Amino acid sequence: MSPFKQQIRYESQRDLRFADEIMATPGCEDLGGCIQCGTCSGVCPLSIYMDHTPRNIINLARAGFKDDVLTSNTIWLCASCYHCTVECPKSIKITDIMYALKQRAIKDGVYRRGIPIPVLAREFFNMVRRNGRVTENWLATILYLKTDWLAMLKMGGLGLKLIRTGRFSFTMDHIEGREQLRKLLEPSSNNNTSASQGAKQ
Amino acid sequence: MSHHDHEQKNGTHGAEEVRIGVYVCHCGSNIASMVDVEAVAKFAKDLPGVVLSRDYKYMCSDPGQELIAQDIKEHKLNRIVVAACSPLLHEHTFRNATKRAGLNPYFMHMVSIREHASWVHTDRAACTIKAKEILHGAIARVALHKALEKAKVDVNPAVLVVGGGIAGIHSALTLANAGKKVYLVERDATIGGHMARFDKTFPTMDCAACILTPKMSAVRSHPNITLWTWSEVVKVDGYVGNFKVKVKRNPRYINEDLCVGCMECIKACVFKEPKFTDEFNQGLSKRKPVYIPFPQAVPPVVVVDPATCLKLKTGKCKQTCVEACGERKAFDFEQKEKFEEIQVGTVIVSTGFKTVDPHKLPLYGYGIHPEVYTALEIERLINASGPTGGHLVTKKHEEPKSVAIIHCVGSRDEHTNKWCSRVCCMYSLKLAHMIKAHTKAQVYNFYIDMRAAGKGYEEFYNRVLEEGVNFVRGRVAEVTDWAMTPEEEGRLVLRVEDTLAGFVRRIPADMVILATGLEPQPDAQDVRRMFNMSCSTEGFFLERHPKLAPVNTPTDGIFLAGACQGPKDIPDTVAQAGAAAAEALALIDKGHVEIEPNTAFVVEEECSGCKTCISMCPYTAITRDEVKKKAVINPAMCKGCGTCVAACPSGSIRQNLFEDVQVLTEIEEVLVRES
Amino acid sequence: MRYSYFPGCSLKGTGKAYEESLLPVLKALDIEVHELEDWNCCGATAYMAVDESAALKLSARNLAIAEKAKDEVLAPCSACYLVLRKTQKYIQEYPKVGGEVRQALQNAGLEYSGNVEVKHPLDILVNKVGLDAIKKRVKKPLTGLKVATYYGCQIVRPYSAFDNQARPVAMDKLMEALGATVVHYPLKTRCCGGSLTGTISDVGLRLVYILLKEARKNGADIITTLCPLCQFNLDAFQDQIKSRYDDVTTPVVYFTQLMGLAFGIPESELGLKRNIVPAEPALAGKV
Amino acid sequence: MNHNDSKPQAPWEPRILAIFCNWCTYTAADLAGVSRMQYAHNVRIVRVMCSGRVDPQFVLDAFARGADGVLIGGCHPGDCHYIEGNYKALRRSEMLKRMLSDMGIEDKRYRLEWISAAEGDKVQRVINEMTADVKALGPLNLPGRFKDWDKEIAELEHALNGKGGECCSHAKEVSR
Repeated sequence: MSPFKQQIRYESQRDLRFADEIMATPGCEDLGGCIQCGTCSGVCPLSIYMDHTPRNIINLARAGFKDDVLTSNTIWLCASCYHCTVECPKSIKITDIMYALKQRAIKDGVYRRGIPIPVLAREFFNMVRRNGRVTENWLATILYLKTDWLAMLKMGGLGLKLIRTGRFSFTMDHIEGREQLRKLLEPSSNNNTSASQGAKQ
Repeated sequence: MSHHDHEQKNGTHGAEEVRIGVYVCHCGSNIASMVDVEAVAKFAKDLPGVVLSRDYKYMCSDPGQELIAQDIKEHKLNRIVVAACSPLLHEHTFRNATKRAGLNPYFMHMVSIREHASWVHTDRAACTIKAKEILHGAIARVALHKALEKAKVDVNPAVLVVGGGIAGIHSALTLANAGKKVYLVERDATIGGHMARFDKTFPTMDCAACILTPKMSAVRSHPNITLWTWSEVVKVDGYVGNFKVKVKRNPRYINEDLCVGCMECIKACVFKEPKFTDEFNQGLSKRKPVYIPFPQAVPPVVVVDPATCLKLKTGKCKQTCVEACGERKAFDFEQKEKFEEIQVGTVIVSTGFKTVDPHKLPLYGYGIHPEVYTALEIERLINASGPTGGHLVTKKHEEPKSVAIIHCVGSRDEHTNKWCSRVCCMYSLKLAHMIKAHTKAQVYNFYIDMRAAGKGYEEFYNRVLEEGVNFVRGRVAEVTDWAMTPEEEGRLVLRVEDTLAGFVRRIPADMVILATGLEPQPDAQDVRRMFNMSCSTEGFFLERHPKLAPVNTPTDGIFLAGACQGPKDIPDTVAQAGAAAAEALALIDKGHVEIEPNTAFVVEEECSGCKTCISMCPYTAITRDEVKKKAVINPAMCKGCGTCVAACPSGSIRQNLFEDVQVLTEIEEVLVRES
Repeated sequence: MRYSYFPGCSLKGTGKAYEESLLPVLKALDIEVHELEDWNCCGATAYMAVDESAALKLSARNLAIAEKAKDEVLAPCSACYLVLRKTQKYIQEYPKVGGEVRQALQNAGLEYSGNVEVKHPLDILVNKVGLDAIKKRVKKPLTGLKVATYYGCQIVRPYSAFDNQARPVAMDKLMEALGATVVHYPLKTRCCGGSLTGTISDVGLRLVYILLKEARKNGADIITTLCPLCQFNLDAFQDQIKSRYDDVTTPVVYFTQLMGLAFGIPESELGLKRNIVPAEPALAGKV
Repeated sequence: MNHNDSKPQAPWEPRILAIFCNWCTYTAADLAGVSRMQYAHNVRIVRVMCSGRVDPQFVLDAFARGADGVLIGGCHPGDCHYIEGNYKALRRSEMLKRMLSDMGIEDKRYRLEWISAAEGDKVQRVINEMTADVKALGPLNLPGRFKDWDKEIAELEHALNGKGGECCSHAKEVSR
């Protein structure tokens, strides 16, 4: 592959509805007011690993460069520590915007391959939807089975330690009101299904 | 005009036939689009007293006004009703038109069918009905109007200037040079304000003291200026042209006329070493209980701080200061606060600003990390007459290798102040330039947007760029003492996104300077009330109109100058101070102002002398004639609020233009439902 | 004082020790707790990432149950604490969200009218019980124990109101009340990376390494925390960190475990054995 | 007396009288206009210089003349252009409220609001709220029962600053 990657963007690459769609999510309404000061990136402990800094993600999302945003690793590296949200001088809830972008990436099934986090999120989601609770080590196991066998082995030692210290649960925990939970989550299930669509890809 | 006199005599519209002319304005399509103006005009025709009723495209235009004048002459109209925009906008226009046609202007009544109807409704039918009803009220009301004359009051040529910063100093000198008497009142012990603390001024870099101190001493020596420092305005009564002002003069325990500013007393003070916080130097140095804010202070008179002076605190002190003063006998420990009552015709408010308290931004660590400073502190540190004699050194007395200047501290930030403080970019550039000149340090400017809008400002920015100052476009996220690399050890570390590069940087610094923004004085609200002004949402004093009346306030005769109206640099402040002085001069040289005649008056025969009204009046305009046992209202003092009218049990107090009968008639007629 | 106790999944799994130490400490201070009946997972961060409205409904179920119980909710896990409070805020501030959630609850035969207080134990202990009452209860002061107080992110931001967001002090004051010495620790509220240790370990472990290193550099014998995920991340990967970077071995315990020790509750009853990096050496002699 | 039993047929629109002070609320109403803030067309605004000028007689007369609601607008406490006129208005208003409820006029029909010159949006909000409230209450229709009222008003007038006789005669005078 050529070492020279074209960096230009054409207007045709913009999705002019994208910003509005994101801003329709509760918590994301202020996306448009960003003054690009970079405080979010500055406080973020993970920005140094991101291909686009949080500030730039806001900038790209606002401009409608959907593909750049949804395929970035930024949204998946966000660990929801809310530091950007509390420090933003325009009170933009950046963490919520990151959530909205994650949801969208899963919905459209366009997230980066090789990043297990979307898979984790989905498995977590499904486990809780079924059982009402998560059992961490089971979740981890499932995750590794679905993503990275090697990691599984690397973490093997840890598993044993957890067993030794009694922090490993052999049974999967669940709530009594599972039926109630189903009813609770049923009605607006369109997004849920979209999640599993994401899974199919 | 004979019928006017006749009218005035028998009070209401009694004798002569009422002949009303009605004018409904289209205001282009502003009104016509939502109100069927023809229908409204037609409806008015049939109302009692209406002789003619017209609709017209633009009533406020010359032909529109001419139309009224013509009709008054041709149709012998003696009442005019205009239904158009808000009376607050064009009432005077149509009163003048009426007057020009020889009819008393107060026979014109105006109602708004634009702001209060066409602009706020979408149902044309309902809006048209509303317009008719509003008009109906006006027509019924105008029939009861009387001829009134504006009272003329002389304007006292003396001017009060509140606040002795560069704005107050400049207005005071401008007025005094025009031969007007000026009272300049300053809360601090010296005039000069913030500017006196600066070392240099951007973009020309001429020294602040060199520009300011000559003006300060000019104030001191000017025969037309009475300077009261260490004093505050505490009460303002009266109205444009005739304000009565009460000034509180705090005791400085020194007789100003006897002190020559030799400062012997300071040397002689029983405190051998200065040990109290020096406010002028932002607490970076110490002073004694008897002190002078800075060497060129005006007046050059010491002041004694009662909180720290042994004599004043304990009564027990050798009073070596008094000995040192000797024959001059300037000390007076018995001094009490005293009050001065002055009469002025106009007031210029130039009370200035305060800088944001950086404690409000914890991530910058002000007050936690000793090497974090405010820009004002640096102004003192870098000033030859400052605590370090102009040497920029850390608290450990070392020259910094790296200095970081953070812009927008407490500006453009919803957690503190939303607005841009306008001066920070430029003074940060100034400081960067000076630090370059004073030290070998690497200097960084961290900015969100560089705002160098002003004559010679962009050029100055370029100059500083070329001097090799580092510019990083990004708002610093945190200032910590958390070192990750050897070079960071023992220093402050700034974490910031270089937004132009698109990555995060860690930058070690030995000194961090916070370019704190400008905000209203903490007591701005009290001052606002005292002078009957308004504030804009952020708390700065509100000008009457940003473009048409930028230095006026809603209260006639009170003007604004400087940063109390909004963040401003020195050139803009001085320009505005000149404008405020000019506005005051315009009033003074005209010599008089006209007072709206909507004042209250007593109908003697009906007054029972019960005194209810006297306590009602906020302006003490009402007294009781003890001989006649009746209330008497001084029309010059009455501002026409009508509170006494509403309170009078016998209904014997009336308010011109707002008599009960007029208001009640309007109320009843607007309530009559039209179809 | 009486509270509905919302353990959350972690305190029943990898964070058992938190529960094991929290309950006796509360008991010692006469604080009565009842585990919330059939509580469900709060949804944590992962749920939000998939479906916001589902996430809010999920955690609203807990609020509805709590409202029936009529007690304030005690949520020791930072994630639970944040999510529950966030849910309350959004139900209240966004009519549309509120409507959807209430509808969903109705379908499930539940209702929530917004009368629930969600509190963190640290808040209760420092601001309600008070440091003096705690001091009185101390039998074995932790004299000489150098502690780095690590708050993590979600307990101070953004919906918590009981401490300074930029520089929290509640746990510092508490530790001093127990007789311990709090070391300077500028990374108090820096995120530990959450699930990244498991998903993108290059990044996750680096974050944890930085936190441990700084604590050690400032002379901490031990790190105390109040979040099960923080504890897990800082405790469980130290050997991997050792092999990747360098040896920054430092035991990490829950603040409730140190309280228990100071209160004279036997070590065995405070879940200290569950530490992967044993705390005993650091505590030896001091307790 | 319950007016709601005589619920009006379809297009009844309440009629609300507003008396606004010149400096704050009237200016705010202008601002609402300039900002094109749409609100219910049921209000008729009468201008006075200060809310302190509002004589309770104005309010009573408005109701007597067919107003279904009366709204008074003045500057915020402390901001009165005439220093304290709005406090006077507030005092009278409290007394007036008691009187109105004695007359069986629901308290939602009378409202005193502080609206500063900058609060155009508040003018819009208050007028819309009040219109909705009064709509819900139905017509007051005092003129219809004016005769029964005349007596009562006279009595109430009396209670009011002992104004008594003059006011009634005066009320007649203006209702020529």
